Amino acid sequence: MIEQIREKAKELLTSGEVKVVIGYENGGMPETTRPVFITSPDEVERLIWNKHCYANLANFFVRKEVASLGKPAIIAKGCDVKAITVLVQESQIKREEIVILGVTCEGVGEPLLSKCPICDVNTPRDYNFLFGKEIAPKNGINKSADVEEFERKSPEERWEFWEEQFSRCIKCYACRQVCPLCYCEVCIADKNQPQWIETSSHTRGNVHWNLIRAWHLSGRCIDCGECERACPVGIPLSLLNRRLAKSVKERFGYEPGYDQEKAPPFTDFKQEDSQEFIR
Amino acid sequence: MSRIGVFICHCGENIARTVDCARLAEESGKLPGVMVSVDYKYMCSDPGQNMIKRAIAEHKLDGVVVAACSPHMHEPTFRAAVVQSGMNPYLCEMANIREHCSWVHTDRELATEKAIDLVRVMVEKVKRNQELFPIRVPITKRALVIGGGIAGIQAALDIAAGGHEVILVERQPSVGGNMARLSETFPTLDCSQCILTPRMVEVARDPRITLYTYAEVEEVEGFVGNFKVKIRQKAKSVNADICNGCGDCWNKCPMKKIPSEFDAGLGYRTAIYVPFPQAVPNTPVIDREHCLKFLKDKCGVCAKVCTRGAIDYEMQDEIIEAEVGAIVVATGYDLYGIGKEQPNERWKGYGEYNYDTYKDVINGIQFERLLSASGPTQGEVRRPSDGKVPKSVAFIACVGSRDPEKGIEYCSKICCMYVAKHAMLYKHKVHDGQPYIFYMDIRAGGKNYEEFVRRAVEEDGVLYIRGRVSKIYKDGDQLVVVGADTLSDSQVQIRADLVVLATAMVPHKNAYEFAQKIGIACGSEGFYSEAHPKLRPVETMTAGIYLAGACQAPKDIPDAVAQASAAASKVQLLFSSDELEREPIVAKVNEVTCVHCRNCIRVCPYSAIDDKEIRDRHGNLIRMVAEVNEGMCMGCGTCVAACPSKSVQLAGFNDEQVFAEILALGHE
Amino acid sequence: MVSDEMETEGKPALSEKEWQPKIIAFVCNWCTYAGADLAGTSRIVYEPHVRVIKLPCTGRIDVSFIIKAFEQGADGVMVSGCHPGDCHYTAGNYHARRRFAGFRDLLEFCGFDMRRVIFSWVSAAEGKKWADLVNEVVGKIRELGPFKEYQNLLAQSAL
Amino acid sequence: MSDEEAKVTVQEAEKKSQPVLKTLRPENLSVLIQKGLDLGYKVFAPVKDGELVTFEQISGPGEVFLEGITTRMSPKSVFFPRTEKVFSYRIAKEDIALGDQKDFAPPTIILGCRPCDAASLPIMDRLFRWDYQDRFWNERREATLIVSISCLECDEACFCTSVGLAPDSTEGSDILLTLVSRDQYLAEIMTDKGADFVEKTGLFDQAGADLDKAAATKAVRGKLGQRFDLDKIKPWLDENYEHDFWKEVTRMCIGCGICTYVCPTCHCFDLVDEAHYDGGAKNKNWDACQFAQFTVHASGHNPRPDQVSRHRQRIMHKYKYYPDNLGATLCTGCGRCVRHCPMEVNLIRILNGICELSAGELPAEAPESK
Repeated sequence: MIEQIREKAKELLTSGEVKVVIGYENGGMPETTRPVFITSPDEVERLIWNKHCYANLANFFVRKEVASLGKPAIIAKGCDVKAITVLVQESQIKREEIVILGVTCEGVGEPLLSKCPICDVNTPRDYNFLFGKEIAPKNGINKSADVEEFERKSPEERWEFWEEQFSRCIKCYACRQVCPLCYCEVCIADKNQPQWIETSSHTRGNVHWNLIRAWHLSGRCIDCGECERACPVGIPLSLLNRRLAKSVKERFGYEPGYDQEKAPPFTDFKQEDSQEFIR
Repeated sequence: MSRIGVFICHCGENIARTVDCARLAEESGKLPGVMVSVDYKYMCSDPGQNMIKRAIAEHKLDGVVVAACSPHMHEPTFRAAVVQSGMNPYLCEMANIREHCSWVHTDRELATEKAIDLVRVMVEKVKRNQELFPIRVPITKRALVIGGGIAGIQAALDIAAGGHEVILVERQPSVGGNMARLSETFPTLDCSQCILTPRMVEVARDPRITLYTYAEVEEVEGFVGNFKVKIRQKAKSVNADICNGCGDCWNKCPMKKIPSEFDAGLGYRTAIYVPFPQAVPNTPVIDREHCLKFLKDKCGVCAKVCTRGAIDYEMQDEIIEAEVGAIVVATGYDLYGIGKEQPNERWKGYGEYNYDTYKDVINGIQFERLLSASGPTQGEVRRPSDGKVPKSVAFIACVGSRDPEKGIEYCSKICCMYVAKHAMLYKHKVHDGQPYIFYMDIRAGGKNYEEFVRRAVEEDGVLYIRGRVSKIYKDGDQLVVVGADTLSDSQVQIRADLVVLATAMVPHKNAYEFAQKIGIACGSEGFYSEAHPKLRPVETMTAGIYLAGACQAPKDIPDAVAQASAAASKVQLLFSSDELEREPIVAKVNEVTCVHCRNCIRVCPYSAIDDKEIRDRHGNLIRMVAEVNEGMCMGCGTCVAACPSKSVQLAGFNDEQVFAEILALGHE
Repeated sequence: MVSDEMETEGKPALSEKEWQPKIIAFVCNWCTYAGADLAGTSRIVYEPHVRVIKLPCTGRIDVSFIIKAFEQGADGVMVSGCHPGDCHYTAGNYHARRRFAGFRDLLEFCGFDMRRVIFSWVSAAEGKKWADLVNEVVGKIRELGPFKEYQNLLAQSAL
Repeated sequence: MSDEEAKVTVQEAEKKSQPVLKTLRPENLSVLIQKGLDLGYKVFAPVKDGELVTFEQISGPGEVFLEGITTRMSPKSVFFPRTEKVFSYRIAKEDIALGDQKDFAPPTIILGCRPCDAASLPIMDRLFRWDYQDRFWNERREATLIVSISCLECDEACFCTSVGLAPDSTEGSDILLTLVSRDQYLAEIMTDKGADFVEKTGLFDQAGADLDKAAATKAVRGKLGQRFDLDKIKPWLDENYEHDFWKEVTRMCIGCGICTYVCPTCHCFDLVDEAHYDGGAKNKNWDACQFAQFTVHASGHNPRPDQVSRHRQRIMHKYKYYPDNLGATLCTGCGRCVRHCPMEVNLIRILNGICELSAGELPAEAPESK
């Protein structure tokens, strides 16, 4: 499969159709890969594809260091493609201005990352070229099993759990930086007139940040799990993301990353939207 | 450092009774940034206002907080007062210590504590207020009138008479509305069509009025003075410019058994038709749902017989775009359906009256058609089932109206009068007939109305029975009406040849959807809401949109006409200036931090936000951002909350102000 | 690890006075604010613990306002606006409703005491509803007591 | 004596001229911890929570977890918390009252520190005791005893040996323990503070002359080798502020700043006002050169407008500016930045790249920098 990808990358670079191929190369540490930006057809041999291609490379579209290279082709797993779909939907990129080299994926990580068993986009839903054998989407997967299990805890237990988790947050904002959908140039966390989120990393400020981070991704998060992978203090951020995904799906019948034509749920409404919580 | 003045009103005893105003003034004086804090018996009085004006000059104030009644009452007063001292009006805020405090609390200490908090909140807000200046927008001096019934016609004629262009849109092939279907009108018994048709003709003739019949308003965007509307002109399949209304086509049309909407199902029309002989315009339309040409691609007779070649089967719906400065909504009413089929869950219908089953149970508008010379019986009262002249007719008032169990609480207002009229007209046509009227109360408030009802009873022998009808059943070829006579406290049974139900007036069946479409509010019943029930009865809460006729509430003809004229005069008032001053409470985008996610553009209820290209001086596109059209922004702030990077701010309610208010409550 | 000096010191003890619930209400100008005005003109007496912050529309309310209010020591937060279909701006409350629904789910998931966040529709005609609601909310918050879990977050950061 | 040497001497004034050698039985380590607690010290040690090993204040020896290479976060936060109140203030009308911080430096022990982490402390002393005396750092440093344990293992990210340190370096430790045999730690008591504590506990034995620390750490030293040649780095950096190399090696950096937050020697902070209505606090919070907002001027201008310049800054600061200004490399080779980077930017790779460039670019006849 990697041979075909390299061949296609070479072809695209040689013809000048794209100026850069965003992919993965071997990392210096065991079981790691590193994002790589191939600009010359001679370098395509650096491209690899394996179980450790974790990074969601869609992150790089909006970065000027990469954007300045010219039209990109990107190697993307199904989940990464969902991020691209949201970026298109939110007018951050134009679909016709990128080339997606979709790869079918049986999951990354050993053991698999938590997003992989509940993935229904093993074959990307959008691509210009597909590599690897198509994998039929799994049916009847419960994407929020972990959420439901957590919800069985009492409110007090839940509060205690998250308070402890958030107390560890060091406000490094890696969760934000690594997120392909956190593309604001000035994040709400950086706004200090007024001070939206207390920058101090005491638990109160941490709670606010973590709630708002999750909230700003509600209806947008495509569960690539990069935030959780990056978090240096191990906060289970995907659990929060999945709770909001469940909420959006149940309340508004919406799943992000599947249809770039649909209006994002928090910019849309229906008169009959649920309001059981309103007096 | 801010220099704020706090002015505390006793409102006579209204505030001072519960709030310790002296203490409030003392505590307010201790707040950082407050230069002066005083209390006074009536701050809104001239001496009170003068006190504020003097203090502004004396203490060089840059902000004023008046702690008094609701800003909905006196904000304009105090803002005007500070302007006289050279202060921008938006640097004056009110703390509501009357409606929200003194009038609703009894514990003096806690109420005073609350008042101190409310003042502190407003002091913190006003410190962050900025000078704002009214936004001026031009006014398009052209009006749109929606609905071509008597209200719409009247409004259109009045506005046109004032010298302004009017676009009149009517859904049906002809203007005239429900009034055109009536036989005679109460309390004068003059012929409805005779008084209406001259106005219909005038509407068509007036060069300032552009009439679109068989058309619907599809979309309304924009704001007062600057609406953009889209009108769907449904395909008439007849070229109105060529057609001379000779009638050959409808006379030759083979589809002759289509129930006529105009005759409320009692008569028939053809597939190519004008709804009634005096229709304006007198151009027929083809009802494509019933036309053989469209159903089976057969026939084509009308095209063959039309000597002028006016028939155009290829005609398509057309979208007409227009810019208007004001809109009069005159979409009229429907009648409560009394059968089993109901448009909503609340309305239960009157299965017990067998309207669906018995042909001789009809509603008021059907009876109007039976009385009308242009109706299916040429004005002879003949019952639908067998064409016999009914010798006894039972009229039942309040069918639907004033009956919460059937889903409607309100009184339809006109029924008392028209059942009296019906009974009277019946008696005039069938001299040996006996009219009965079942009623709850007789509401005949109106000029010459009571006299009219009295005439029905005294001169025309109409028998009034006070009570409700519980059921109607068939016995032979007669109908037995079973009801209570609450005056004699007995059960009554009337044998009638015909039963006429005075059904409730209800909002037009798509009233709610239409209100949403054009951006006005509906009450719970679906009638359109006026801005104030007493003081602003013809305006809606949406500036530039006015109401006329029964779309607002049940009305008779004179009321509808009066409201239409009132709406027209409001439109002319608006059109009397070239520019409109709008409140500067509008949103603004920070183009430096905007990342063009388009959330604001998507959520804006007024489509007031648009994409903007930022280009370098060579014309190369650098980036895209959002931009607010401040002429269209109404200041709701939905975009502000939707912006993830907080790059949209609403003047007067920006995040810094709101946060300062919250923080002001964080003190202990 | 954070500094061990984060405890909130130096504030005057509230304990001398009896604890009173602190409730912050974010309301829209056209419906609930006017509804509260109507409660006033109708002289319907209710509990004095709610502090209203007026905004043009519920659509203007950012979920962070709710968090800020709790950070500032609120024991309860009310959010109230126009009934669906009644929005002065036609759709602000529909957008607000979606946001509140989603954010509420998030708070609930985090074990937040949801009895302390009250969403309502109160129209300009529902002065009585406003008064009743305030009484009910104040009663509930009195029962629950101060929102210690949240107010202690800062102090708990001490090592 | 040059200024630089003078600074170093100040830092190391309390250091013993010759370490005192003693031994500690491994099973007595727990007793030692308990003694520390009993003596009223706050004790910080590695604690395992799920996958995560971090320094936490402990209340008993049972909580301590001494396996693994390094903790996720370094112990720098004991001296330099991620958030610290510098002072509080209260506002009344036309009056502001300041509240000073007190009792922020209680007697403390950091136990189970790795030599790379211990070595970071004297390096940072140079900064916090430079022109401005940071009392929070300095007083805590004085009140804190560092008990480190030599590494017998390493991973691919470790590179202490490449920055002049070793798995058994004593820099920064008051006491360094090296497991020289199954039942014996060699304790090198480096300072009077360390000696006092050793005496108070009474758990240490006299060391025999046969104890060979070098033998114990030989294997791991071998494994570590030399990952790059430190001597080549600074000369290249001196000359190559502008170089395409920077773009090539940092393009995958997303500016998350994890490298700085896990780093034992990164010490940038931001002073913020955390205000409420009638008062607030001035807080000192960790900040990072990798953040886009870090260098934004009030005007909106950002002198480090892209991630390339930010990443270059990090390397320049550690391997050029800090050595220029304070006479030490601001890196101890702990490898955390390499280990935890979500994009595998890999500092070792970059430094290796510099060495390669340096070999290729320097004229052959250039004098050796040594």
